[in-house]
Amino acid sequence: MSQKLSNAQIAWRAAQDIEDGAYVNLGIGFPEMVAKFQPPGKQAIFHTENGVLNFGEAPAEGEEDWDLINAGKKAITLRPGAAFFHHADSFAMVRGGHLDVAILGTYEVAENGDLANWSTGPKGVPAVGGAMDLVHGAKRVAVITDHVTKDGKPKLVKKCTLPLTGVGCVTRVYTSLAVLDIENQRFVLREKLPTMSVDELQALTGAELVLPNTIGDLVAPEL
Amino acid sequence: MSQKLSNAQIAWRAAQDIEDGAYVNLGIGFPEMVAKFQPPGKQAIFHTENGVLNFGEAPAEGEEDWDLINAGKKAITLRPGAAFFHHADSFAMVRGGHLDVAILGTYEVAENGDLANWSTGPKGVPAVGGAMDLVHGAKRVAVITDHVTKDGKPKLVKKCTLPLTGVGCVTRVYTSLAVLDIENQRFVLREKLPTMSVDELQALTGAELVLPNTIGDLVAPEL
Amino acid sequence: MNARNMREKDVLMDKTVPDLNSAVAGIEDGMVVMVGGFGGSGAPIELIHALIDRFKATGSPKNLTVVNNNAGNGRIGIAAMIDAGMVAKMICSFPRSADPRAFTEKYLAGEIGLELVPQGTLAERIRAGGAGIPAFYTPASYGTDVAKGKPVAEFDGKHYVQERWLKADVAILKAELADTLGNLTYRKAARNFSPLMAAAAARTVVQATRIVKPGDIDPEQVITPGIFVDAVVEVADAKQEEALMRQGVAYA
Amino acid sequence: MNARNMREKDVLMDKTVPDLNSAVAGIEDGMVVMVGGFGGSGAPIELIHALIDRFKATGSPKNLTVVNNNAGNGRIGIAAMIDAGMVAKMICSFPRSADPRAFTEKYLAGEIGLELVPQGTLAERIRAGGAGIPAFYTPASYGTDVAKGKPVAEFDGKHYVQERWLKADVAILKAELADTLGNLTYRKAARNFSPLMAAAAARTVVQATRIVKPGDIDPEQVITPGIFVDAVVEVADAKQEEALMRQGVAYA
Repeated sequence: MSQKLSNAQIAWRAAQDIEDGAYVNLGIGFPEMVAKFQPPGKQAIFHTENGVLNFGEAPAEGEEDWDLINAGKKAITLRPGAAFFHHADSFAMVRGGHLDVAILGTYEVAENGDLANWSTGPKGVPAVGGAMDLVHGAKRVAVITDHVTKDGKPKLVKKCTLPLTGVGCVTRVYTSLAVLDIENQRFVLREKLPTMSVDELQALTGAELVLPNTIGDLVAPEL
Repeated sequence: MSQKLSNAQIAWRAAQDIEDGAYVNLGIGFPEMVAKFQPPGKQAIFHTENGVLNFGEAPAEGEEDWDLINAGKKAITLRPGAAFFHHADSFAMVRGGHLDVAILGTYEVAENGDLANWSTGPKGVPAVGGAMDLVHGAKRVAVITDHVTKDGKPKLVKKCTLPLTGVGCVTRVYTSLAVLDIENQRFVLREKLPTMSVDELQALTGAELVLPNTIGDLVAPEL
Repeated sequence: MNARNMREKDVLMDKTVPDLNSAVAGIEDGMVVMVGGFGGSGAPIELIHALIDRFKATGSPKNLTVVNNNAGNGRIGIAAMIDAGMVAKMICSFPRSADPRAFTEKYLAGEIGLELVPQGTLAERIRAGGAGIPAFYTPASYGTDVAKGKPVAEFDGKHYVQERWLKADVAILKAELADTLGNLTYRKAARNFSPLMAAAAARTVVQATRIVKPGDIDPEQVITPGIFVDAVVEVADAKQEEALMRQGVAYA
Repeated sequence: MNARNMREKDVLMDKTVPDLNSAVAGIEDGMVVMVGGFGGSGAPIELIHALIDRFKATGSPKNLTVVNNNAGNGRIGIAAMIDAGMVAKMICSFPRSADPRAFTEKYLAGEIGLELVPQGTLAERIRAGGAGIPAFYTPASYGTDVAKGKPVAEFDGKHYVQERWLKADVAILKAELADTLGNLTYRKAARNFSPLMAAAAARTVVQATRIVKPGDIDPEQVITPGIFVDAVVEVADAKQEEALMRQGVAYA
């Protein structure tokens, strides 16, 4: 099997599609890495649910101000032209369609755009956070994920089996093996690892891939 | 007929009932006079719909700042500890029950607490402003009014004939002749001009007066 | 006024436009236009007059629906838009203000539409438009003519009217400070409807008394975050609508 | 800290209370308590711990419903309330935070209730509670398990879930500055849910890093107007929840 992309490389690939001037929310955890890979010459402004717009990198260890955190409760810094606001205004930005892109992690994503990223089932303590708002608010909802689970099972599926976060909300998926758009309730393959065949990719995908005339090479720098 | 109270005296009487520490909204026009007659030793904080809390008297002529106005578009000044906020927050204060008292003018008020103070009928240009919010928001909605119209017709009525501002919202009425509570959908007479008989007052009132054991004298200083 | 002394990597985005004409360029026939201000406080007179200038020169934009608490005063601002014949409909709470003759004349002649909305409902509908809330319930107007035809519902024994969000194609607003990213402050009571309209409009255009560089407004003191703003133009010597009206100025 | 140098006629009202015990005095068994803060940012640790002290001394308040985005971290703050056995139910969006063992243990043992609410819906429900909006529609959670049993409606071809307002008996909050009339500012991102909770609670109690006299906060910079605040207590050297957690402090 071909060398799959690392998480950093998936994040890098997603970052390349963020338009200059975009307002962006990155889900907590792995999607936060996307911010590091903004292409030069393009500026994105990052939003975090707890009421900060235009935050920057994490502070050096020991320099944290714990009143200045992101939705993942990690310490952040501000960029010039930042703004603070309360939670209702923050989710007005989300729900009101003011974000250009939200990039989230996921457990499963279905060919109809359904997303399941908040619960692995009835066991344990359920926790949803802001994901159910983000999937309906941003103009473009993208997912970054390993193409398969740790056990090798497809994360891109015909129908989600886990509890849904949102219905029909995802439009683009960046995985460790491919980039896909969700169009007309189907996964359309846009890019794949050049070393991997379509058949190999199809075998690792839980729904049928639509194959356009042109399929690009998914290549990312060493990171 | 006895000497009725002037508008200033009605406003004075209404002001005597404002509790220390109360947050108060005064309707535009005649009710604005209430602010002048705050009893010594009691503090009220005045709210205006366009986003100011704790404003004070009008500035001297020529000293107006037209960015600093009240809901009637009159220039105001600030008292120490004022705050500005936008219109949605302002009406959150109103609708959310945060005002202790709203004091409004009226065309008609009915014994069931219905208020009609925004439209004199289908002719002309209708205009409602903030009255329909105020009547439902404040903990106590009081009305100040002449007891009768310019033509001598009752303004306190069994049922409003003019378009309603709000249903069952008024609890106290200060008129040029009397003070009345609305309780159990009836006008209960609390105070009347000492020189006027109950019968005289009843003749000028469009609904039956409930007469408790004690009826106070309505007296106001010369103003 | 510009960001030249910032490191370029920090700030590429710049929402400033060079003049009033550019600022109002995207406003087209038939649009819904929210206009900030309450009386003269916060009224973006120069943006409005730039729009009137364009209409006079080109015949466009016309057939506008204008959202504001009032329906214009005297012969300036929104009243001058109405006088000029650009406005098909007003959505407002109080079309009778100090000197409402422009609206009154056209309204009584049946030449302009009116959607009358209680002031708190107007504010909340605009707020809902910006916040992605398609409908909400309010006690205001229950049992009155204003609620006719609207769904009602009972919650905890009390009656409420269902109201829909209100959005606009464009908002034109007046701010005190703007930075080049569109973060805004307002002067005194001049904010009124503007922060709500900024969020409810597809495109938000702002005249600011002063444009500063990112970082010059304390992030704790930003009233309208730049995410809601598309274009800012500096109008250092902005006129006050109330003062113009008292001077008897006519624009249309 | 007090208003002695103001003219008495200007300021009689004074919402300051002398100490933390007085501040939490009105909080009784069975109440719904909103607690400000998101993680350690804005968490009113001293008010929470004063409440725990009272519970330890008197057995009250207990059986509380606590509203916060999370369900406590480590062994301090809300987690310590849970450990102490004061909390019957949490209303929150994310009960799995950095170190959620206090809640997790009780939840898995069936000893504490949970109402899970998406974060934006939680914020909007609290905002609606303060704003007198009994219900509103949101797209969040439509078609998911979280929406089960809730009314849905279609507006302009899209589906939405009806959500109800959320109110509280008491809110306990942390501010940066408070004046004696209760006007508040917050430090950096520490405002989060607090301005919403201040409005949604019947009684709002605030610990402020500094209490100043009316007029010392610029009216344009007030974040929570005093109308929403009932009591303020100065806690100059307030602890930071995140810092305490990292030090491994246990309070309960």
